[in-house]
Amino acid sequence: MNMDLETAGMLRDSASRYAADNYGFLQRHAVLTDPAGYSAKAWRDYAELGWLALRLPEAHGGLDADPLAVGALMEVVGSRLLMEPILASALIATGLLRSQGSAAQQAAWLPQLADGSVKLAFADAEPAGSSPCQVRAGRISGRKIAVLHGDIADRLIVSAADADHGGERRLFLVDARSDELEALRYRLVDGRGAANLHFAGVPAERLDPEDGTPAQAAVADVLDHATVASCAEALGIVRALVATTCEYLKIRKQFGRAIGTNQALQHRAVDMFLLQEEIAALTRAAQAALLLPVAERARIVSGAKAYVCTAARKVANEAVQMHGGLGITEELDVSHYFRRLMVNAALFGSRDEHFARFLAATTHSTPEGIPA
Amino acid sequence: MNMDLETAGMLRDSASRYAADNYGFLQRHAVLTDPAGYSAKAWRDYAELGWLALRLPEAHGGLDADPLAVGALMEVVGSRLLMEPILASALIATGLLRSQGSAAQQAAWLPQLADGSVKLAFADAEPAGSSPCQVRAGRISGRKIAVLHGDIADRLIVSAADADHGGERRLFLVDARSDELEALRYRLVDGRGAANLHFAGVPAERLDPEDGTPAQAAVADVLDHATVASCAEALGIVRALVATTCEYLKIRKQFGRAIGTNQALQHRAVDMFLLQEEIAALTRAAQAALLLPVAERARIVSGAKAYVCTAARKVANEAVQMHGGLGITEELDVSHYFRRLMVNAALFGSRDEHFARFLAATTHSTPEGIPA
Amino acid sequence: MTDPLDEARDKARRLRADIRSFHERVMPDDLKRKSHLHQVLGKDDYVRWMRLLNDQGWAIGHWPKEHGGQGWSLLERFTFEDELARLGCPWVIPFGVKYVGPVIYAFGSEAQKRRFLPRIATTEDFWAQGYSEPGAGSDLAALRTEAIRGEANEGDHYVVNGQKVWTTYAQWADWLFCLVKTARGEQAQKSISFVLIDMKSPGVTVKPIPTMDGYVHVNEVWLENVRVPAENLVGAEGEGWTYAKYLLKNERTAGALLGMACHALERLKALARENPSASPERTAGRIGELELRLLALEVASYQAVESMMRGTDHGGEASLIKLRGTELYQDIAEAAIDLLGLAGVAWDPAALHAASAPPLGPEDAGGIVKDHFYNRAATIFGGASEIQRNIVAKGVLGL
Amino acid sequence: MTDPLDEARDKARRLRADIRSFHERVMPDDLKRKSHLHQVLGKDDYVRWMRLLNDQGWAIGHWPKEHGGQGWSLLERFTFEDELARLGCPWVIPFGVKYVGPVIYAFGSEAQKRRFLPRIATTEDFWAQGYSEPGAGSDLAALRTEAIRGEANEGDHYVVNGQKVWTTYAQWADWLFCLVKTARGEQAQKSISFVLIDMKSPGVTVKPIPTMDGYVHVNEVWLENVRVPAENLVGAEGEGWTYAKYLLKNERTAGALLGMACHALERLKALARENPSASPERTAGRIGELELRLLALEVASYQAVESMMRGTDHGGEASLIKLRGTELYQDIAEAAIDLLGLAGVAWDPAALHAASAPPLGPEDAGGIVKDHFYNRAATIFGGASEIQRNIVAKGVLGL
Repeated sequence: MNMDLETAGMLRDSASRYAADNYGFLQRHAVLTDPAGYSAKAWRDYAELGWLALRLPEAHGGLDADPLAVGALMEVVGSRLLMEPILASALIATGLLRSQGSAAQQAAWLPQLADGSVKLAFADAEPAGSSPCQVRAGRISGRKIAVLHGDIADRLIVSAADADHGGERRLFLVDARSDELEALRYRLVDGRGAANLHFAGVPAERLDPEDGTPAQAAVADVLDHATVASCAEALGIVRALVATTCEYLKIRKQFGRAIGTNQALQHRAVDMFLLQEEIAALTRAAQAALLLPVAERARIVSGAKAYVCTAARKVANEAVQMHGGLGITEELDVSHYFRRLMVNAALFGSRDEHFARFLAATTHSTPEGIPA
Repeated sequence: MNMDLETAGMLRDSASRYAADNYGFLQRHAVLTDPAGYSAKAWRDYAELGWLALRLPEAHGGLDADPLAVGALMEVVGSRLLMEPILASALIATGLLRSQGSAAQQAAWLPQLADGSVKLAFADAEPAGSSPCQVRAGRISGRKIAVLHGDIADRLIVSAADADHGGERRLFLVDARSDELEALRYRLVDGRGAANLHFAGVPAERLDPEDGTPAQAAVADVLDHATVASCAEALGIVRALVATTCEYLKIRKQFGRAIGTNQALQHRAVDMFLLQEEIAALTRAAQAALLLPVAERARIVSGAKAYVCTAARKVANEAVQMHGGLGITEELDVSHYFRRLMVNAALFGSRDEHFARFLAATTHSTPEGIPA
Repeated sequence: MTDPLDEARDKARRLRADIRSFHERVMPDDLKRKSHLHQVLGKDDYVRWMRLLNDQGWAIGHWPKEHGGQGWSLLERFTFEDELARLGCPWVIPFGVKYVGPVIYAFGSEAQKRRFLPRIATTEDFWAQGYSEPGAGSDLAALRTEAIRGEANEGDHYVVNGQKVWTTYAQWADWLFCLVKTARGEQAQKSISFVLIDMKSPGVTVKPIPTMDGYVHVNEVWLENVRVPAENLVGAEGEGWTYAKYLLKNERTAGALLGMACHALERLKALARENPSASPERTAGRIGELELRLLALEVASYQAVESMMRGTDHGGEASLIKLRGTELYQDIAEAAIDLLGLAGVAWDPAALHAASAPPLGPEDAGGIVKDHFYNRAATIFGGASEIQRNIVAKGVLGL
Repeated sequence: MTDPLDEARDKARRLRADIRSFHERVMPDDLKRKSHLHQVLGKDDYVRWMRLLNDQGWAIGHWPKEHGGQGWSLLERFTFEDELARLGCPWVIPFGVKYVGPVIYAFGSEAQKRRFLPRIATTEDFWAQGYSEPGAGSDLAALRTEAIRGEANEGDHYVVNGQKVWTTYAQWADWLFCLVKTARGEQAQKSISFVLIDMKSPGVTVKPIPTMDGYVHVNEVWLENVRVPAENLVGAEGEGWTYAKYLLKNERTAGALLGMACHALERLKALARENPSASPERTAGRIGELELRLLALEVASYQAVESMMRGTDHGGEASLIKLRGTELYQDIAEAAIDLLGLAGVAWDPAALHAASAPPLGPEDAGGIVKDHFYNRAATIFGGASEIQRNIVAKGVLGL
């Protein structure tokens, strides 16, 4: 059950180098202000770097990377705030396709995911009070909201009741450019895109897992992976915030000396650092927990997410505060990290939901912190 | 509805002077180590100073003092940690006697309360699972616990079901030295005494209010007054802790300079001070609220108590911490303040109970902070 | 014994009632709606708002009667802003009526009074404040903007060079009141003067500083060889620090976010009712703690105002009110964001200011998100929390 | 790829199982009961406890095999204390086996090793630590206790004068290991030596410092013209600071209260079940937050240990573990006091150490209260929280 430190380390190094060269603050600014909301060139680069094949089975030419390696990449994604749908397409949708696609479906789609020619998004949440999405006679009807990267996805994986087969909840593959699909596209506060979708009888291809894994179980599993990946992304952000804040404390002068000589600010910087280290430890433990069956991992995965949400917010608030007026401007990366963390916290279940799941799963026996 | 600033100010001044002269740390130490747990001499002094007649009606030679004046005295009680049953006897029991005693009972007992010849305690709480206290044929049976100053009280006011009159809950006056009364006497963590009482058919005199005020209403009213008085006591303690901590920060040297030159400690001292000021403001507002009917005062009285509990604890924790090792020793007043606050927080309803009462009473309309 | 504050309390109570009635009957629906949705107001909106207030005699209610005001007590003044904010009304732009106006009537020349005060009352002139500079935010002694008295042949004027920053709504301003250095090498506080600069003067450049809510509230103001007539010096040269302190003393309660916090908390409670969350007890407990902190802020604020009026204040009250109010307001905003869930992040800052409905959540979701962003500045601007704590540590605790 | 730590993990897992079995089968019931009720243990109890551990080979399990130990890895060492604490076992008194023992086997003479090590392993000698002085708590450079090398005609010895403070269990100690100044005027760190002082020596006086739990854990130790044979100097003169740092490095995880926090939290959860409070949801939420912090502490602690073993530690781990562990442990204790209600205050500290039942509440109420009191010291002793933050600020963040 050991994870592969070496692969993770190599991935972290190469991703950091790429992002440092290609995704600096100003380079990112160009992506942010581009109407597309992402960089098609960067997306091609990711494919070349193998990032989009990270979760693909080795049989399909992928790396079949473990959560540690995925986390290494996601930390870099966080540290430079990459805008492309790595999480939505290369991790979540790819994971669903691996688990729920038939051999033929995998053979058809996985290569296109790996080479970047298809961007997938997962449409799951539905607006309160609307009738649930349903597939009848191979066509899907209903509404989905807040589909991350649903604005630029080529195809969608959509959860819906399969009225053709007794109403069981299943996953379906849908062409995002279908005429019967109406999309309200918008940006999130961190600049990434999303969409609310209205399906009015869109042709839908059902995913048919060879091993009959229920769709609900597959979704739960993939969302746990996504949750932990978002913790790693938060870790990357938090490390960047702690580093930039410490740097600012050394540079910025007030009343004739660096503000970092003030003990009150020093101690608060230390508290930020401690939170960073806890986020790192919990993320690492949650990555290890992903190798366990779903039931046994709930406590650590949800505990990590709940703790990371609160801790990362504290770090972001302090980073803004210690940068003074600069902290709230568009012109400094701090406010961008702040906004990305907001989105992160709202994705894949709220802090309260994960806290409740953590508590429900809590019984104390052996220490769980010992990485397997 | 204005309270009398002048009387309160005079009382505060004279009480402060008395306590400074007669209740210094070493003088108090003698009281603390005395088996009686209180100073009979101080008690006589309080009677002479008029403190024990503070809540007596003017018709009985009392001051009929308003909550502001009571608070002024209680602040001094807190600032010097007086050990005598001012709160239990002169405020709570006296208040109950005023409200529930017949004219004859008031005439019989109030003078003895005022001159200090009788110390009263109020026995209300009962152990979980025991059958409730009951009076039958004029004799009381049952158990009471945690009776504040029940160890030294001459008489007790006891709440019990009046089986002679349909089981209504009423208050009774009982001789604390009765043969049929078994007492387990003990000290609380702050050195004040208390008792668990077992009544085995103790003769009990029923209090018979002229105006028929139900006992429950009278108890609720008096406990509100006691709650606010305990906030004032906490304020006195907190002021002492903030002052002594600031003093220590100026005196204590480490690494060649006063530790108070460290900005981190300065900012924490400021936070202690801010809590002190909030405790003062809430206590003041709660005092004014006591002039309102019970239903209208619940929000502020319980809000104050809930906030004061938490705020005072933070101050005490910080005071201990900033005094370093000295903070946890018997030999410094800080640890004594710490322990008194613990007892205070546990009396008259927990933080959670008051918080719940505050919330239940909360509806926002006009600002309530404007003192009437 | 009659409390000498009783009269002020009565007046404040009446003022509060009048404001409610004004809000119900006089305030135009479109302005109410914009304000209710926390949409960004433009200059036109603000000017209209300030004039509405002035029509009631309130815009300069705190000015002495001799200058056209109502001579409000501090309690009335505090109540005025508190109640407006509780009702969710727009910000009372302070730069003219609250900041520079009183400095002019207290220290200005008769000509300055005649020229500026009437136009301040009616917001015919829109004012901005030129205090902060890069490197001199909380530390005014580090000011570097210089005003050099011109040569005789150039007339009686100053030539001003320097850069101001964080200047709120400078993009709309007609005038800038400005702290400048009029002497070199001297003790910092004796070298600072208070001048009034026409924003149309050649050499004045305003550069917006977009904030993370996607809007421009604050600006850099560059002053390059700006000629300022000597008659625009307020009071005496080298006394600018004194006037700034006077202004600050008038504004001791300016950092209070009591009314705004109260309004935001009411909205939060409504949100909780609208969106029953996965953990209603946790939400109720969290809101309850905010409610309790609001009670503490409320009683502390009003008692602070009364202490100031009695002259029994210890000097730390303004810091207390600002620290607690800003922390509380920010925490209420965070709770609202959490309750909104995805609706709290589904909004491009660049689109936050459009009047269109947000893609998810209630109609005011965008306004709530916007406020959450900009109000991170509440603990930074107007004397950062760190500075407030320094002030109390030194000034009150003697550390 | 095999992880080089796999073997250590396996061993630690086996050790943990052995400890549980020991606790279940070997540990005497009376000691278990005392410990379970958090009663104060006397010297006899502790000596018995340490010998029980030594019988298992555990008291000096962390010593190298050549000195009779088992050569435990850091992970085993950490696991050992963690698991004992989780089971609610008594404190493993560190002064002999953990503090002075390793200094003696690393830097002591052969004679010292022969004389002291066996008696340390069996706790035949009870040791105390003489570091802190009044005015030199966290600041060892301010040490003032002096050791002057005696004249030749008085034999080869030092004369020690000074005062130590906060000396834990000095009232029971046979020996004191002590930092003293052996040179004046030199750079502080070069003037400090490490000496072993027989507590029976004339001139040694122990004065108890009662703490607010009504007990004596700590003492002042006065040293007046105490003759210390030169053979009791460890290593070289002026190298005391080096040895103290070595000791400290060995004890990097000593501040961890993980196991104690875990045990206290289990007790807290039981208390909550026994006394359903007025607000069970609030209590559940509060306990849940503590549980979550415990999880964070747990994973951070074990990962810190592994980083130290891999040599990838940044140096701030010990501070993190101590800060978080002590804060958490104190907060758990506060929650327990709140749950106990009146039972949490109905106990005279002077009576807390009696074996009698408390007047209110569960049988262990007194122990819970006592621990709450004494554990306020957790954030003060052994490097106060403020010092820990200073260390991280300078050492890790470079501020």
